[in-house]
Amino acid sequence: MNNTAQKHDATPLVAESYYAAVTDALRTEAARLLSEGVVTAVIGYKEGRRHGTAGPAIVVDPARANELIFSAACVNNLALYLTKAKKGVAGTGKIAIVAKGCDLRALAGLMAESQIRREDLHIIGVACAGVFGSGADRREPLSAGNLAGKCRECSVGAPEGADIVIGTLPPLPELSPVEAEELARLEAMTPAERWAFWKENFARCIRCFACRQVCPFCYCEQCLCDRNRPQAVETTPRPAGNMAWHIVRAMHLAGRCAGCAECERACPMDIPLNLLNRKMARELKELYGHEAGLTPVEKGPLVIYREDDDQSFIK
Amino acid sequence: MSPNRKFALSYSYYPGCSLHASAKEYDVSTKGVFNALRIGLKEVPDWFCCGATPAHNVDELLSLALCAKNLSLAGKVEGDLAVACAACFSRLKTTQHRLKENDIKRKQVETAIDGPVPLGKKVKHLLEILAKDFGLDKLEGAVQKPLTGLKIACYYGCLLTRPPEVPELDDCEAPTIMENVIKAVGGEPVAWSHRLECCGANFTLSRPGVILKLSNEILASAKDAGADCIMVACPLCHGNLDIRQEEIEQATGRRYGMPVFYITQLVGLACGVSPLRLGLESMIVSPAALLREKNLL
Amino acid sequence: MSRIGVFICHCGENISRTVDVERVAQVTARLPGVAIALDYKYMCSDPGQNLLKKAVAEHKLDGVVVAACSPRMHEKTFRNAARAAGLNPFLCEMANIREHCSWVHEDREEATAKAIDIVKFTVSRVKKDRALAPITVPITKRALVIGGGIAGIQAALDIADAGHQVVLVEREPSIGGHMAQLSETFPTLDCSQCIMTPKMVDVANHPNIKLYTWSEIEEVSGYIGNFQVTVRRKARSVDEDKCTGCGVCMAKCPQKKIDNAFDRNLGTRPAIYVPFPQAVPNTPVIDRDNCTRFKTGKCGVCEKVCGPGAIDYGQQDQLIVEPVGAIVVASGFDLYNIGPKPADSPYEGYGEFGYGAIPDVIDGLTFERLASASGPTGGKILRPSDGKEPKQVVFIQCVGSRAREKGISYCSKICCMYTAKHTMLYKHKIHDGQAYVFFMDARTPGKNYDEFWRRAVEEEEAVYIRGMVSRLYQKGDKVVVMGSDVLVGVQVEIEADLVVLATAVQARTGADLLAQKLGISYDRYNFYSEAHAKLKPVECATAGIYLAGACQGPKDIPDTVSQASAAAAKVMTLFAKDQLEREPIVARVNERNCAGCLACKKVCPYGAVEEKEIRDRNGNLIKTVAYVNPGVCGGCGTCQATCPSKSVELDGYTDEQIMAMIEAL
Amino acid sequence: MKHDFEPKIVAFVCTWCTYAGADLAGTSRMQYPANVRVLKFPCTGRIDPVFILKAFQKGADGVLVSGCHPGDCHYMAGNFHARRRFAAFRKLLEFVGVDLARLEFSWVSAAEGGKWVEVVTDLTERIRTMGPLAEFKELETEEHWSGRLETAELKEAYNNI
Amino acid sequence: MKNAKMHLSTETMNLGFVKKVEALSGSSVRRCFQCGKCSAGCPMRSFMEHPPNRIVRLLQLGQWERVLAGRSIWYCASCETCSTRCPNKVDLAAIMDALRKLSWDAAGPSKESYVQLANRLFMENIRTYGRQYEMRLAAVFNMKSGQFLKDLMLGPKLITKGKLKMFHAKNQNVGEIERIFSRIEEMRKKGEAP
Repeated sequence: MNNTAQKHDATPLVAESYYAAVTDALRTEAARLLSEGVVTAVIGYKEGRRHGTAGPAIVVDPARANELIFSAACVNNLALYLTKAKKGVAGTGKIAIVAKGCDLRALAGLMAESQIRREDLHIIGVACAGVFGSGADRREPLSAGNLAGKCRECSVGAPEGADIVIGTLPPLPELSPVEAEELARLEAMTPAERWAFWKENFARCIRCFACRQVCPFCYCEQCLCDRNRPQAVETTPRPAGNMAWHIVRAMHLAGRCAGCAECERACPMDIPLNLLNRKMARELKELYGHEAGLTPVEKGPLVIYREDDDQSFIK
Repeated sequence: MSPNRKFALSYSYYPGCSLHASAKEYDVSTKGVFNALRIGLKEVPDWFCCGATPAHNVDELLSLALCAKNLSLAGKVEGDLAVACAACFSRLKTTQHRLKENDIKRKQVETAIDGPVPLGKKVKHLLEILAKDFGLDKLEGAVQKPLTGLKIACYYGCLLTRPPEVPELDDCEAPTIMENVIKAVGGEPVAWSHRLECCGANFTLSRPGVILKLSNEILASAKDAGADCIMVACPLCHGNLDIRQEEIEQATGRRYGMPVFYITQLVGLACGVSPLRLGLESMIVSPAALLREKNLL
Repeated sequence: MSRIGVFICHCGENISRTVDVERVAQVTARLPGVAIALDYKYMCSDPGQNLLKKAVAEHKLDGVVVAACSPRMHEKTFRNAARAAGLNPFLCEMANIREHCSWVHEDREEATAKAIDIVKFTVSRVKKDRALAPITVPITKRALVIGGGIAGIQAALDIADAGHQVVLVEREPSIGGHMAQLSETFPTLDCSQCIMTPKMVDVANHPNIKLYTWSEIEEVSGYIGNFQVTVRRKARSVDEDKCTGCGVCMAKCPQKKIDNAFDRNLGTRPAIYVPFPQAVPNTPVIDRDNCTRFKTGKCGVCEKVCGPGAIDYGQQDQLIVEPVGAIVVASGFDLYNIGPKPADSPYEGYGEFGYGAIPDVIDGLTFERLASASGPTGGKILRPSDGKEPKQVVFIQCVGSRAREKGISYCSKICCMYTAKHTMLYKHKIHDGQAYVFFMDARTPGKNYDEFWRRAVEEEEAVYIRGMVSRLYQKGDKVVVMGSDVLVGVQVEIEADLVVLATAVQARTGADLLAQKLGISYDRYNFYSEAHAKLKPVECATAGIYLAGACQGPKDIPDTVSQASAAAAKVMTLFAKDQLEREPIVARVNERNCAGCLACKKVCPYGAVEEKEIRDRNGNLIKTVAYVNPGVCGGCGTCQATCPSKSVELDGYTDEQIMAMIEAL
Repeated sequence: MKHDFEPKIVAFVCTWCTYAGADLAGTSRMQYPANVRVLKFPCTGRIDPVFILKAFQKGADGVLVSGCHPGDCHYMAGNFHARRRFAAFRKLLEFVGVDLARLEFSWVSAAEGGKWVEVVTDLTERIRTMGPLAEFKELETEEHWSGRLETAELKEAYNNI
Repeated sequence: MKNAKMHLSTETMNLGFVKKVEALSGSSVRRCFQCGKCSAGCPMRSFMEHPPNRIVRLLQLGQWERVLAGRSIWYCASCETCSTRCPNKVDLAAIMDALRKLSWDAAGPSKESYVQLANRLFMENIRTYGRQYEMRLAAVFNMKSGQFLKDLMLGPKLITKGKLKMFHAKNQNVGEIERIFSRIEEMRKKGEAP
């Protein structure tokens, strides 16, 4: 998924000053929330060790609010830190979280699945022009050339439904949707070609489960794929088990995945995992008009039905 | 048989107009059979026409009165009243039935004929006499020349069984009395579909087209069922099936050549009555070839 | 290692003719975990069952596979045999090698191979079977009856007479329902009020019946044997304990010009009122929307004239929680709206009949009020426009019913009969009048029903015209009926004085909302669904809830009363036991693994899944998980298929059992 | 008639409708190919996509899922949920390259013995002409991880050791 | 007439006529629920324009003009099939008789009613001779109905077979018949009979 064609387009999408302004506002808000006791912690981003990187940060002391930043390097979906997968964070009182538009969709989904409650959250929305794609040279500013694939077709740059939204985006150029194009390329293949494509990709999987660890929706206390009685999915990184794991993962996320693409980012073997998620999201939209995470809906598309649902595939 | 009495069974007899004209063979053969079976038959003197279908078509009261008059005449002759013609039988029985049910009508009729109507006088069709009074067993015993191999379509028509409360002869939809008589005399009744259908009846005069259609269906059904001949108990049916058969054949192009017997002609044949006393020569469709083929002549 | 016994049945020759049963036994005997494999002529016979029992004891079997006919045929037989041999019945499974094998295949090789496979995977399954114990649920022996029409009254009386407490909830100020509005009833023409009011009084006086009128169901929770029902007692503004029912308030109320809905708006009533004189309870209610006191604050006559001081303007709605073990739903029906299509209705209207615009076009229930001795005309049939006696009355059947494209495809069932009754009542009251009925079919199945209709035709000389009416219009003081007689094949025109439309029976407005509260299903017309159209006609699919009367579908009084008594009998059957026992094929939650996403709760058709809070010793919430109420669970297993982590498992069909079968294929 | 290839077909059916329908085919002595192995579930709502996957992995050449017609579900809504679940799952399988001709869904009621025979016969014939499902079987036999260590990042990381 | 709109009211429904039919036939018209069995079995249905059941239907609505304007009643063969099989015992054959009489009384002979002409001649024969003379009946009917050559070929055949006699002996008691006819006429005049 190297966007070679776009690499040449290095025009910055937003000015550096935009991030500085957002960072300032973010720090002020975080300090206020903590000092006024509105929240007990703020989940946000801080500068990474390497230049141009950023990582998750949990700030509980107003004095340390100035560690928080926002930049194109803030790739992580922080919603992850609110789930059962990260038990240490939740349950300590009301928490503020910094959320890009895509992260906010995950929050909406988690609320619908009873994992978090809106009243326990103070959502600090940040208007986001996109984040760096993998292999981007972090010394350069964010441009169409180094933008993450998912951001090229982002429709939620300015988050909605947050308690506060920081930043106002300048008009952004329309970019070619590389993920959609890749999806179309795959769909045009014969089943055998697709099988070959995925077989080759899944064959690389080393079952490190980074995709699972980083996914806000993989909050199960015990993953089905870790169980041995019965063993639904072979646990060792063999081709058969790999195929099964990725199919099960995609099925379990169908209708829930909000498309943050953290799985794909975290994958050390460069498996285009988000393609599966995108495919399922699109199918469910076509079949049942459902789009995950735009607002918290009580019932997702696969836990609800209509009597007149399509059944043309059933004899 | 008692030496004191000539006959064990004896009836008064109402032949009706047709039996004195177009159906004279019915009259002749009836007398022949009764004679052979030693059953007494005394014709009602000075009987009138029963009115048949035209009378009730024109005037119900008149039709009842005519029959009532005949019943009253018959009342003067001993024995149940034997009737051969299905139409006369039906009219006489209808009259008794209607007058029993309806006092007003009875009084009107009594005024018209100036006397009482003998409602208790039993009116019996020949079939009834042969099958019930005389008895099928005895009939079988009287057979001299069984009608072996003769396939007969027994045709009841309308008036022998309908409407059921009037003739009280047999089941109105599934009668067996004709077939039983035929079996007793050794004949072979065929199962066929049109034995209760209407032949067109008295339209024979006014609308022969009707007859061509209805009687043709009956002839075709009998032929298709493998019958050699048809047996009837009604002069009108006989007329339509026998007299108009050639006409029907011309109109439809199908050849039937189906002799139409009166019941008494066949019973008579079997019981040894001379063919000369059965009026066989009067039949328009000649039965000679058929009867010869079956060794009955 | 398991010790499993495999018993292969010849079923006479039914199986052995195509399946080499001995080979099946030889092969399966060598399967790991199989202690013994036998074949026998008739396994279901006594000797066959004894063979099984003996083998269980001799070989200390811990699982049994009977390879024979369909489990739908003999599973119970063999499970009972296993139980008799001291084995948990759920450790006995059947392998269907007859219906699914020997009977449908001719090739002996293929059939034998298939039979071996079937036995093989069933053996694998049995290895993973768990002993299951029957589930027991306690029963609260009190019943709730929703609706105080004839259905609710009958059900309540039956249950109460059996000695159980009944809570009867009625939305209107009085019980009685539609039947109280009727004049006379088919097919006997006895007066509705005369046969109805004694039953109403019985309800009021019954020591076992607690009556809540002017009340509605707010919320229902729980499950069979253990429901919690919240009843909203709407503010009556009159203290029921103090009120003596003297009626002075109604007489003195200055606001008397309110349309009387009970009389189909033909008459009026005061703002403080009982719907009809025989109301039970005979306690008035203040219609706050129309009361001057409530609208302007300036009146209070009723309070002044009330001797016992029962008027209470400040009364508030009250919520009462009633624990019950069973619920009878008898919420009744509404009539089809005939006029032009209302904006929010799923049904098309009949604009062509001018209902609403032509005053002398009325519906059947209005005719009932006109014919009723206690009605607004005192039982005289007078037409609404000018109060004259109508000499030519046209009745039109199937208005709304059997009109698929207008929204209703069903037959309303009662209209043929009540229209025949109307023609009789009319002829009895107006001897020189002529009744005409336009009908599509006369549907009169019921004891003495067809005779009744024929009487209307033959003796009361109603002219029935087979054909529908195209349109009605006003011409002078007549209503012109443009119809057709399809038997003659010509158009028919009648200048009528009054036209009565036999409108369709439809579900109560809001029936769906009540169903959602109760967790019962309903059809596309909002009629409640019985569990089985033939064999469970009064049960809901939701255990412990029963149906009576027209809420389930159009129904006449005899059918309604029968169904009400049937529902009551079902309740009594339930109450005859102290505990409810049921097959343990139910889902269970592994609380340790459950992440509490509650997808299971969302898909459960029975509403059997609840939230359960897990707390530590100090009462701090650790997490919220799903809990499956075994009393409510129907055992479909949709929850398990939905659960991402498989933290909920359906006993008898666990993943382990199924995977074992798939692996053995 | 013997064929070169006898496919292995696994049917996941609900007990109330399709299982009973198959029973009816039996009591009516209808004939159909012996390739199908029937696994009984209480309801199609209980059938997990994982089972289908597992069946393919364990050598099934074709899979049939069958239950009650919409509205006939013994559990009221199980088949409705199943319908959505499988509508999604088949799209996913198709996307990873499984030929959907190998996966059949049907409604067969307890009265439709004839339909059961037709569904099973059609599916068996179809799979027979398609041949064995090689893809999953190949995966099963591939013991070793076949990933390539060629990405730039990995090379860099390797060199840095 | 056949397709004209029917205006129904107590005035336009001639129920008096229906009562007359019911009195003459002794059968109820209202009992009919229009199952159509009469028409199903009627051998003459194909010759009629109103099937038998519709005749009853029109009577139920008091539409006697429509009944009498048609030819159906003149095509009934009196086979009694309808009456026999009617589930409600509506004696349609008797009703047909009544309608024929009422029609003739009201309108006399018509193109459609010439069957009745044969019947009338038949009755005349009876009145004159006491019995039926088929030869005379046929000849006079053909003359009066204007079908001079009908069955021309049949006559000689029957005569040679002895089936049609040219001359008949008169009934000795024929005066008795005349008295019956005249008594009935008298009763009708006095209104003592229908």
